[in-house]
Amino acid sequence: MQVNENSKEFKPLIVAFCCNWCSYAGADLAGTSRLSYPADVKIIRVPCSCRVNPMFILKAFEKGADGVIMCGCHPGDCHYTTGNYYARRRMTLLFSMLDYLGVDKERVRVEWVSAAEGQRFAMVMNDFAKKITELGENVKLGDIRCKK
Amino acid sequence: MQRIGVFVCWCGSNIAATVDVDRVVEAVKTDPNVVHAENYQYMCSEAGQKLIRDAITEHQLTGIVVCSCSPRMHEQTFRKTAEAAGLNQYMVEIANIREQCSWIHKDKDEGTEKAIILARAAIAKVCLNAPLQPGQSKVVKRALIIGGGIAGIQSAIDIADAGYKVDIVERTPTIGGKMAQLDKTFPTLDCASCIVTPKMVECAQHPNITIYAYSEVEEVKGFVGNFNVKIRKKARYVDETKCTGCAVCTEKCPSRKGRNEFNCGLDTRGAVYIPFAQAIPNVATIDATNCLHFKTGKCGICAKNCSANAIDFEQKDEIFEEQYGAIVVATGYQISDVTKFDEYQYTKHPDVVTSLELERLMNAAGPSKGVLVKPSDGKHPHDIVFIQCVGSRDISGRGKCYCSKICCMYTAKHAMLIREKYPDVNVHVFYIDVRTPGKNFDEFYRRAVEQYNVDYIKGMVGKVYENEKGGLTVQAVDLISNERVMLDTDMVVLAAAIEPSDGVKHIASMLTASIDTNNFLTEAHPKLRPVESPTAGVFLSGVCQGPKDIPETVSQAGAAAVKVVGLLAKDYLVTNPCTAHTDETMCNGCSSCERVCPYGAISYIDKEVMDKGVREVRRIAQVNGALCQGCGACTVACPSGAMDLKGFSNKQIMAEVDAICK
Amino acid sequence: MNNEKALAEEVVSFSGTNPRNCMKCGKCSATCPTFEEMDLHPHEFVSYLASGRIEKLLQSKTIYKCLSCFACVERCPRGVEPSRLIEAVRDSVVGQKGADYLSPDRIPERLDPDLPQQAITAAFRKYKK
Amino acid sequence: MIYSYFPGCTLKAKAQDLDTYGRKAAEALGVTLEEIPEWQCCGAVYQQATDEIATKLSSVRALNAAKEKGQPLVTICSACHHVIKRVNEDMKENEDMILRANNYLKFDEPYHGETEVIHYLEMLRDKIGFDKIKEAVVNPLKGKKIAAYYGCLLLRPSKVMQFDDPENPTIIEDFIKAIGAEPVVYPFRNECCGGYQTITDKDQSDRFANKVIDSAKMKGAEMIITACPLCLYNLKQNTRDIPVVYFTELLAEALGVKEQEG
Repeated sequence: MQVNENSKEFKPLIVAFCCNWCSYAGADLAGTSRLSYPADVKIIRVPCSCRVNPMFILKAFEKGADGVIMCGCHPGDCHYTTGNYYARRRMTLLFSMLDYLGVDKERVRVEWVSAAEGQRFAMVMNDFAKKITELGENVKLGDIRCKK
Repeated sequence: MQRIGVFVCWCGSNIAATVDVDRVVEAVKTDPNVVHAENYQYMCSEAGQKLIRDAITEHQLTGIVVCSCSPRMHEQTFRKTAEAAGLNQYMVEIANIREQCSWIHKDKDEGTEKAIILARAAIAKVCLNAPLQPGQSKVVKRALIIGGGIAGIQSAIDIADAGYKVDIVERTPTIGGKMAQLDKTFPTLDCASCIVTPKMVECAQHPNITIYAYSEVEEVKGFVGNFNVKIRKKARYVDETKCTGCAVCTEKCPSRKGRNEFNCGLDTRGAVYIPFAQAIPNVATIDATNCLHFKTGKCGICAKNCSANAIDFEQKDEIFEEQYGAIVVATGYQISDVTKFDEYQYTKHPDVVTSLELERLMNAAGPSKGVLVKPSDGKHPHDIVFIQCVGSRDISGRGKCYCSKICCMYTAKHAMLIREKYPDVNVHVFYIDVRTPGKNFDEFYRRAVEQYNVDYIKGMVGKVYENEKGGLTVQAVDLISNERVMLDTDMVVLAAAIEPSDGVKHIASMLTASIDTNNFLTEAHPKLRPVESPTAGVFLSGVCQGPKDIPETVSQAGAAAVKVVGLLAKDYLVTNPCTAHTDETMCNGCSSCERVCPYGAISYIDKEVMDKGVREVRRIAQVNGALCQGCGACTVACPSGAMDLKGFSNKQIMAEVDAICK
Repeated sequence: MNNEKALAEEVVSFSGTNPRNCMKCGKCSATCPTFEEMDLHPHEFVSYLASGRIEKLLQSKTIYKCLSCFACVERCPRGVEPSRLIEAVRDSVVGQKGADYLSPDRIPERLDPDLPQQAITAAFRKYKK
Repeated sequence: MIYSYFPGCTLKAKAQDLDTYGRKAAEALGVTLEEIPEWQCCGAVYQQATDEIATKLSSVRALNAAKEKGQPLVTICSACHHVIKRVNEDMKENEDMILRANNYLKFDEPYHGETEVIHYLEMLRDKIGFDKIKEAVVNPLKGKKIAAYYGCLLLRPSKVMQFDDPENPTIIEDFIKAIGAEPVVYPFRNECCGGYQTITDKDQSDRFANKVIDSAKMKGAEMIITACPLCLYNLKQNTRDIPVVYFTELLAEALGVKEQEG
């Protein structure tokens, strides 16, 4: 892992996938409650955490993201009943492959945030952004096909 | 090349104070797809919307991005705006620069930069949007009710009164359910039969209601508005159209060993029987396991005595199909297994009974003709102990983790009725907590204590055992005085936990309706959609959804009926176009998608496809747009990448990722 | 006071059970065959420990009256297993130096020629450090 | 059939009847019980505390010895059975215990609860079958009304012991039927006899024993049988008019091997 010399000024790039029904609404509530978290976090809305293909996460790393977080409804509360369980299993598989891909496991996180947990959303994002800032800039995942 | 318009909202100072809206406009203009960009104070106002409409026409926009508040707030508004200007409403994307930007950041530079990135992501996405048309599906104007207890009866009557056809499928020979077995109802103490049997008759006579008793749902296919249901009408060996319910056969039947289910097995019945005098339909049923004709080939006394010639030993189960627009689950409950709690000697001593058995013992139509007697010797009891929470609130694995809700009240009712009718009988109630929320409920319970001198003792009973006198001894502790209680008594009544009927799991899986760990059906939303299942077109009525008493059941049954009527009143249903779809050339028919779909929306067909000049028949996944709710589970499960989700396609999300990571 | 709480927590922790699962139904005491012999009863043990109190339990003679018959364990609707708590308190008492409830020199006077070995072994296991 | 056998200290001393009749009957039924070499006392009490380990090691040794022979481990004394069965459960589930016990004992191969622990009665029911026993009976104890006394250790906690329904057991009643006698079911058959208090509070254990005896007598029992030496002692101390014997003695009698030279 590269240690960034200017880690004080290092601004990580963080992609957050949020499910439409719980976490995205939780992010909205954090906004309505004016609970701040770093602007480094950019949210992509998906219908359900089970829509997040692990490929999306790898794509983000390939394009230069320093951290990716996926948020869904709490287990048992999925709008689509079982979506977050699928997501959880898929992410477990992804985690088992990250070492192999050369991505620090701590750069990927899965969190459950409900629509009522604005405070939790902000807390989770602050914590994750802090962690990623500590870890510094990520090694860009190269697309092997582009290399000569 | 798309022609995109970007509209940046100030939201007064809500956005404009932290985000430099002019800079955002300038920045997005550099995107080659963007042909127009502007900002305005309030985009959602009529003036703002007019701005958008005019720009769509003027610049022939093919898609728009509104940078404003959360899409949860105004996405619908701007979709309608686009539609009004002739642009497909799904060509609209929202960049959330208020809740997720201006409101949480203080630094204006930082806010502006983030807003630009969010806008770019939305532009990247909208460029890949495709016009979508909400679909339509036809609604069959007929409802199915599964279960003919008070919940099913009430839902049926309410739907039928609104003018729609209703079928009730009931697995036992008669409708009426548990309520028909009860003696009196709390807190008014009116006779259960007197209020439920007229409702049963109303069902039977209603021109819009058809009752299929002694029948079971065999298979459910289809979806909201158009369910296709197979129903098995079990052989009664009695021709329903001929039987007059005269009951002569039931009296003449020489086999008397059948367990009388209606009396909870406290007595026996003939092999041909009518469960009770007011049964609907009032026809006899032959139970083949006890019938001598079926066992030995001889007998046939019932047939000889039937003047209507209704006995038909050759009758077979009959399966038929019917279409329904909506299905109401009203499968009710059963008493949970108390044999697991044999420290109370239920399996060992006949004078230890459940509350439902006591109900039959006190009912005028019951095995003892309404005279309260001990089942062991038919003698009058002088002392009765009630034990509450048997199997409820139990996380040890033996019982149910939940509170069964109705036991506190019916126990108070039993105690009071006994004290009223037999003042010489001492009544003790062992309780953990007395839970009586409800109109006139606590007053009712207090009346049992204050007026009827029912002895309430706080503490669960530890053991019940037979004493030298042949009676029962109850070993407990009075937790208030912290003293041992050893009570000699004549009868022990267990307020056993209630649980969903045992067939409900099967029914839920046929309907793809979800159930919780206790087998109660799950509601679509615990507060706001309490009578709907998450599966569209399936509604919940009564205890199948959670423990409840009769008034609550009836209100919920009515609520479910209203939801059904609301659905059946529509000729067509509008379907969400953001659904999954298959790329036929890539699908290999592996069934991975079908397995993860919670709605049963995916099926397979053999279809001829043209792939790279080769024409061949393949097994291909097909998504039913009316059933698909657009969660996207299948898109990730698909190993070949054939499955995608409209409105949130792989390409769209990847484009967003690209735009953010640029 | 704080010491008491800390000790209570420690005892609960090595008892391997959680008194906070208790819903105060009293079935442990109701089912306990030794209820009348005890000064503090099984449900009180659960209640005391759940609220971080242990002083009185350490003085209680209940810890020597419990038969370890597991009736309370079997019948508790909440899986609290009160006998574990009573045993944990007893362990913490007899674990102290000089706190043995039973000493070897008191045995011979009680010895009956037919008494099975297991009774003696068990008594030492339970009541001696 | 060959099984490993853990007799325990009491069966070697004060409860020799339980042991000898058990072995004789087993032989008659075609079962060989191989005593585990150099077994040590199980400790008589299962210590429930989570940090307790020393008192459980002797059981682990016995369990491992059976594992090495690839045989199920049979017990007769209900205290031994209780302790060994529960320790075995710990050795399956409790990671900490597995680690510490194995570190200490240093077997060739770590022990992970592989051995099947069965009580002699379970062996009769599940391995031999009560039907087979019925066929092997030569002196059926016809008409004898016998009350089974289970006590606590065999049944509870049922989640671990898995012996029978803890509130409504039938195994000894089925055994009584198999040897041709008539079982008497009475309410106190699964309540504690207070045996453990016999050293520290004899009054109390006497009172409890009398409850059990009275309850059995009330239901017409002519004899009480048990699998526990301590229960037997305690019940015997408190009655003159009703015999209390080990179940193995009746089994040996029914099979006609009671008087045989061991």
